[in-house]
Amino acid sequence: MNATQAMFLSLLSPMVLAFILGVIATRVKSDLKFPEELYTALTIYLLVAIGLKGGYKLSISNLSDFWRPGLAAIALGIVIPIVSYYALRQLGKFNVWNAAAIAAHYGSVSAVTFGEAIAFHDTLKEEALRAAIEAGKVAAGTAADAAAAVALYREQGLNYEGFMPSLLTIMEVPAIVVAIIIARLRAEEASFSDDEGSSFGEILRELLAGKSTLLLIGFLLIGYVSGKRGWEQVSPWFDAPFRGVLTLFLLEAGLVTGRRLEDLKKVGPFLVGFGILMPVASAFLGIAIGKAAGMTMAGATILGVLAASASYIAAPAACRVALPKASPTYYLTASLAVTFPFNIIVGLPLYHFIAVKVYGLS
Amino acid sequence: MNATQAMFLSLLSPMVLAFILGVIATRVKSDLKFPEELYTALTIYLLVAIGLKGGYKLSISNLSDFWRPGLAAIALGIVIPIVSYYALRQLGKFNVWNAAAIAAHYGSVSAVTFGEAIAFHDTLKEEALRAAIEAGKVAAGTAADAAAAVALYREQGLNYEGFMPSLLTIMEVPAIVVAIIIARLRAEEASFSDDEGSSFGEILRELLAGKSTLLLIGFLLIGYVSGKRGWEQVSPWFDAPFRGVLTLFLLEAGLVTGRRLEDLKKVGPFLVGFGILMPVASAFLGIAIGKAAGMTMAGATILGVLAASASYIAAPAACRVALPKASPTYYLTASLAVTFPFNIIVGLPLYHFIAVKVYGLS
Amino acid sequence: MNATQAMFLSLLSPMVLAFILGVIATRVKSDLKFPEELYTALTIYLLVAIGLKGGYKLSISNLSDFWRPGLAAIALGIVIPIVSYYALRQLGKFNVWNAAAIAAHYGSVSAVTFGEAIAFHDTLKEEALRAAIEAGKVAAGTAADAAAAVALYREQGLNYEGFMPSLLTIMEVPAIVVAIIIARLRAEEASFSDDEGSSFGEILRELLAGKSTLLLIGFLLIGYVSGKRGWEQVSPWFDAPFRGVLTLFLLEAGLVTGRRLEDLKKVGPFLVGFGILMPVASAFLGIAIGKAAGMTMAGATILGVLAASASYIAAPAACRVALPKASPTYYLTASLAVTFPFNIIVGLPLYHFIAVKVYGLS
Amino acid sequence: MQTSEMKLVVVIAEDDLEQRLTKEILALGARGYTVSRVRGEGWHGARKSEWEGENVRIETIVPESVANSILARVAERYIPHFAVVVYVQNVGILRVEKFA
Amino acid sequence: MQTSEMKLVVVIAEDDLEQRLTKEILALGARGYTVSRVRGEGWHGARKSEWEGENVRIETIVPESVANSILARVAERYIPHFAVVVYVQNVGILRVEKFA
Amino acid sequence: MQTSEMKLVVVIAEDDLEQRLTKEILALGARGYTVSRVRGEGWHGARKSEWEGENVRIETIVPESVANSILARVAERYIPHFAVVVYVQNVGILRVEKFA
Ligand SMILES: Nc1ncnc2c1ncn2[C@@H]1O[C@H](COP(=O)(O)O)[C@@H](O)[C@H]1O
Ligand SMILES: Nc1ncnc2c1ncn2[C@@H]1O[C@H](COP(=O)(O)O)[C@@H](O)[C@H]1O
Ligand SMILES: Nc1ncnc2c1ncn2[C@@H]1O[C@H](COP(=O)(O)O)[C@@H](O)[C@H]1O
Ligand code: NA
Ligand code: NA
Ligand code: NA
Repeated sequence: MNATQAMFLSLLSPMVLAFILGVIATRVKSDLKFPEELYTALTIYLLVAIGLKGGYKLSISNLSDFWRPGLAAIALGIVIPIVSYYALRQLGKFNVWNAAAIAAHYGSVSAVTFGEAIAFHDTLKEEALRAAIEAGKVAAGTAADAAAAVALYREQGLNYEGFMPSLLTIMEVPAIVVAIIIARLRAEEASFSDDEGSSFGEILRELLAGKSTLLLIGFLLIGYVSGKRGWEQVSPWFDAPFRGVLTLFLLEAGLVTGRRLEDLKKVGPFLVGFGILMPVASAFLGIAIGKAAGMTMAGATILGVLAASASYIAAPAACRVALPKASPTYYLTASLAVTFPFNIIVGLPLYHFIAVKVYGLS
Repeated sequence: MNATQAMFLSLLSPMVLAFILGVIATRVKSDLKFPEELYTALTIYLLVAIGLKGGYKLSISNLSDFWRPGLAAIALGIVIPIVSYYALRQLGKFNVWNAAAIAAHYGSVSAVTFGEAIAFHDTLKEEALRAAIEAGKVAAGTAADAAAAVALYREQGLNYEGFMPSLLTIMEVPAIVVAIIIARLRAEEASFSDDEGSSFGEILRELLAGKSTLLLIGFLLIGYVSGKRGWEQVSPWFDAPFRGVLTLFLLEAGLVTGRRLEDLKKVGPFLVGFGILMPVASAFLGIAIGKAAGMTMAGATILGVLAASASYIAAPAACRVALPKASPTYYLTASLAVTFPFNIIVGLPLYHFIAVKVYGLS
Repeated sequence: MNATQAMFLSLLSPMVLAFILGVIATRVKSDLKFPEELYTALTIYLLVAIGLKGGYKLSISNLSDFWRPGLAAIALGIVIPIVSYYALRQLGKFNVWNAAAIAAHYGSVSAVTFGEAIAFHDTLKEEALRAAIEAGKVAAGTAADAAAAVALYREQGLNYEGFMPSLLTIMEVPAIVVAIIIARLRAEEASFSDDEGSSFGEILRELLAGKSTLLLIGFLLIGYVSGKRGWEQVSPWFDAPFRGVLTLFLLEAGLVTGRRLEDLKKVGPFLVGFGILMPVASAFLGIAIGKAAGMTMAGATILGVLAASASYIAAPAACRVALPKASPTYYLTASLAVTFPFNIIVGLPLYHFIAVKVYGLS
Repeated sequence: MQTSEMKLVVVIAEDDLEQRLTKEILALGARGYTVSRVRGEGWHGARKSEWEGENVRIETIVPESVANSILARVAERYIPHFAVVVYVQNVGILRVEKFA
Repeated sequence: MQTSEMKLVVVIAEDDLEQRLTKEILALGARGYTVSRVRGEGWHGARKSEWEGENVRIETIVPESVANSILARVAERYIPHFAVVVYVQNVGILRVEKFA
Repeated sequence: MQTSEMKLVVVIAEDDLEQRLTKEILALGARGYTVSRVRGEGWHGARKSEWEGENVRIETIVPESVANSILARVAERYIPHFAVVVYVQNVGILRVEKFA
């Protein structure tokens, strides 16, 4: 599959189109809005589903393959916020607080972008299988064919490691901690509302107990210990409907993004450029480091997507508490109105394309 | 299948029974209530599901068959509000505002009644197949049998056109526009809060950007362009669970209807009669015009249901803005407490029966 | 399967683990919370799903087997609140109001505990089948094997009666009525806000119209009259996803329980002991009386679970109105922070174990 | 802008009472009311979740005489039995005829 | 604690008007506002569910002059056409400069 | 009906602060409080969706002395670091002993 085809495959998915429809809806001033509670419910569903499936997959994976990609993920979570911080501070002339807060967002990860990357790869697999069936290389429906399909995915580098959601979980927190440390070191006059107990330990606790981290870690463990038997009990609710629910969530994400578009002027061209170039650079770094860590092509691509994605659940919550002097307009607009749509629409097929080149596959 | 059987089939569906339970719950003063947010969430789900499936079906339909039914739908959307307006004004003695607002509701359509009509026809098909299998005419489970089943449906006129949801979408707006134009023409002293920019263009924009229209049109397009591949990704969430979710929605609709029943006295016997006779007349018109446009029997029946159904999402929202002097008590009570239950409980099997007669099928 | 295995099977289910995660989340002061509306939506889903499936199962059951278990259920609903009341009054030194309110809760039943008992038995069946397949006793996939599986379940006592949800429904109200009568008889000075019409008839009406009773009775009937045809229309939404939705609900239940844990000190050691010992005694009674009524082992176990479970939807609502002088801290903490987790985590496998002994099965 | 004086009565009570209270308020002469869903804590403990029940906050703008009737009714029929708080304030409004 | 006097203006209106009203309020000089979702009943009937529409309750703390402009604007543009209630009260606040 | 004067203190703040603020309010002597979920806009920008965070509106009826302590505490610990608005009003209540 070439780059254009992958691009179309991604663009024509109901998820991406729903996102675009959401943006359009705000542009034409539609009265469509999602109640907050629905947004929260969808978020909980997606995090639980990603965690549970990841845990189950982990329980049937070979863990000895895990430590190198795990280290790679942590390295990305340290390098990206540092690079981001200096880029924003030196080139973008942001103050310490805003630079650190934006860096925290770009170092951390977005579970929904991850979910979309998984959906994208599942669609790639389905396409490859369809093409092979049409070409008469694989027949459909028997056990032997299932094995042939797996071989096919492997050959085309479309099988990703079962522990990918664990990497998502690993990458959520470190970058935020790094960014807060940078801000503390850089600002003598820092007043981290210290009289109120927002000490460093306190912030770390809040991060680990933050809802996205807690749900991801918690359900990874639950999926892991309850294994195949547990997964079969809940998969009709958490597996098959996943892409459908994601479609609704992306519709809502589009509505929020659309409302944010007006803030693009406020944040200025530098941040818009940053919100596009930084993810591409991070994705490239992620794919390269993933290959070095011996990952499959699909695994490295998804690691690249994680690197490229910007947090919008864990990081904003942490920054509100730990960096209250940073302005939400900057970090939310950049992460939500620039990087999120870029990754979803252009990024996924682009990173897939980069990975194909890096792995020299076609 | 004769009329009594169809009647029972409809009455004994969980959807209709859930609606009746909802009405009973308010009569016995139950503390059961649905949170607003759940209602909104269910509405969004149903509109997206109807739109997506319709778009997918459209993508595999023969579009050259579409223009005549499309024109038929528009004609209904123009004729019904005009007839309704004069009936309400001359016979019912309603003032200009109320007559126009009620006419807008009866000319426009109800997506949930449409959904229930689809569910009803799917059940009819299942019944026909069951009967054929029991009679030994069709065997179950092989590919040849699937073809036999399709032939069976066709023979009994139970297959409807894939573009039916497009007709739903087409019929949502025109009647509302027609009714507003009538009100403007009829009332010199009309003060459409014109100082506030509720100009005609503005109202049209609000109608097209209204949430039900936007979701239906948007997801029709999304379903169309993402095609079979897209539909397979999301159908486990939007297709199989549809009738179950509809059951919950109709429970809530029953609760709202039950609360409205007390207003029946306020609106008077004329409007109650109108709310029953007008739909029957419209359904007959819809079926006849559908037949003239060359539609299948099931398609014409569903067109009749659309004609008979009264809007309760798009029209109330539009009337609040464009006809603020009309009283919601009239239009909501008629559409929700009279026509909606009548269509769901008595109308569906009745219109099916009318269609069978019109098509001279059994 | 021995007791330890059953214990593990229960403990390692995603449902129970989600509950534990919820408790932990409050302990680490996570910001995870469920919107009220989501809680209400999940409750409605579970009640409707239990009712519908129960009604369908009833429609294919042999009703002549029903009257003895039905009487057994009513007997339990009368005996348990009386015993509880005297235990709380004499041994626990609670005042009339609190003793009666707590007794009402323990005599009535918890639909979620019931749902978890059903899920537990479904898992037991799956395990038994898996073991038999591995042992080569049953092959997988053909119709003959399906019959073999049913025989296997019957042999191991894992098949429960189709009318179990009817017993759940039957047991919801009587105990609450009994407890209120006791309180009225015991307290001359009772002032049941009688000037406000909370007369006995009024309270009974409110109980029967209470949302959990209304949904359970209503959808039992709906499931019954719409039968197999109706069930097939809605089961993709109400059957397959049940355990997944239950997982989310138990996560929320864990959050609420966790917040209640602090109240354990307030209610004192007696009530904590009562909240553990009373359920075990009730379960034993339920299993014994179920056996006497000729039920299957699985059926008697679930009747025991019903006896052991404490209400937290119907009873609190009724007590707020009928026994306003009772303190919610006592009845909610006991039922939610003690008995609910005990039943879910330890109780289910324990009662299964008791039943195996009582039925002398292994 | 010229405003007239009226009373604003606010009743905070368990949500089960919403219908009864709003009916009484209208029956006692109020021309309208506004309700919001709230949580709270007080003498009767916390009412912060569906399990414990939640509260509603009913506000109504009324002439002083109606305000007095509402206060008296709440004091007599509700306060002894239920978790209820009531308070009254002065407000300036436009169009007296809408409220009296 | 030393507080300064300001005006609290509360507007209750159909939820469709939320955006228009909050824009106007800011344009007339308010530095902020707070919105809650409410239900209600009044001259225009019940507004208690999604089917009928619901209301919003917008409160804003402003200097007296701004309060007057808001009242005047609501009286002129909204009251004739829509279901709207508006009232004004005195409040004591900290930090005058935040609101003026 | 005879009412007594008390103070009504209203605090509008980001929802993350709900637990901290309600604990403080009770610790400073209030006998209860009522919380509603609100959205808003102010100096710190819009807080109108889950993405940006939302606000809570906490109201508590207290004697004047407690009102002063609450104002002082909010001024000292919250206003410098967080998006918070606080105001105080007079209210007439029944049963002084419930609030003091
Ligand atoms: N001092 C107070 N200030 C504001 N609201 C209160 C106060 N006391 C009680 N409430 C509210 O009134 C409800 C019932 O109060 P209570 O009867 O004291 O439990 C509580 O759940 C709170 O929502
Ligand atoms: N007297 C009143 N007190 C408090 N709120 C009111 C009053 N009258 C009307 N409202 C609110 O204002 C909305 C519109 O009022 P109306 O225009 O009278 O229908 C109603 O839905 C209520 O929420
Ligand atoms: N003038 C005002 N009137 C009413 N509410 C306000 C006002 N200013 C701010 N708020 C509320 O207080 C929150 C925090 O305000 P701020 O710190 O100014 O951003 C806002 O999100 C609003 O909900
Ligand atoms: Na990243
Ligand atoms: Na129509
Ligand atoms: Na029980």
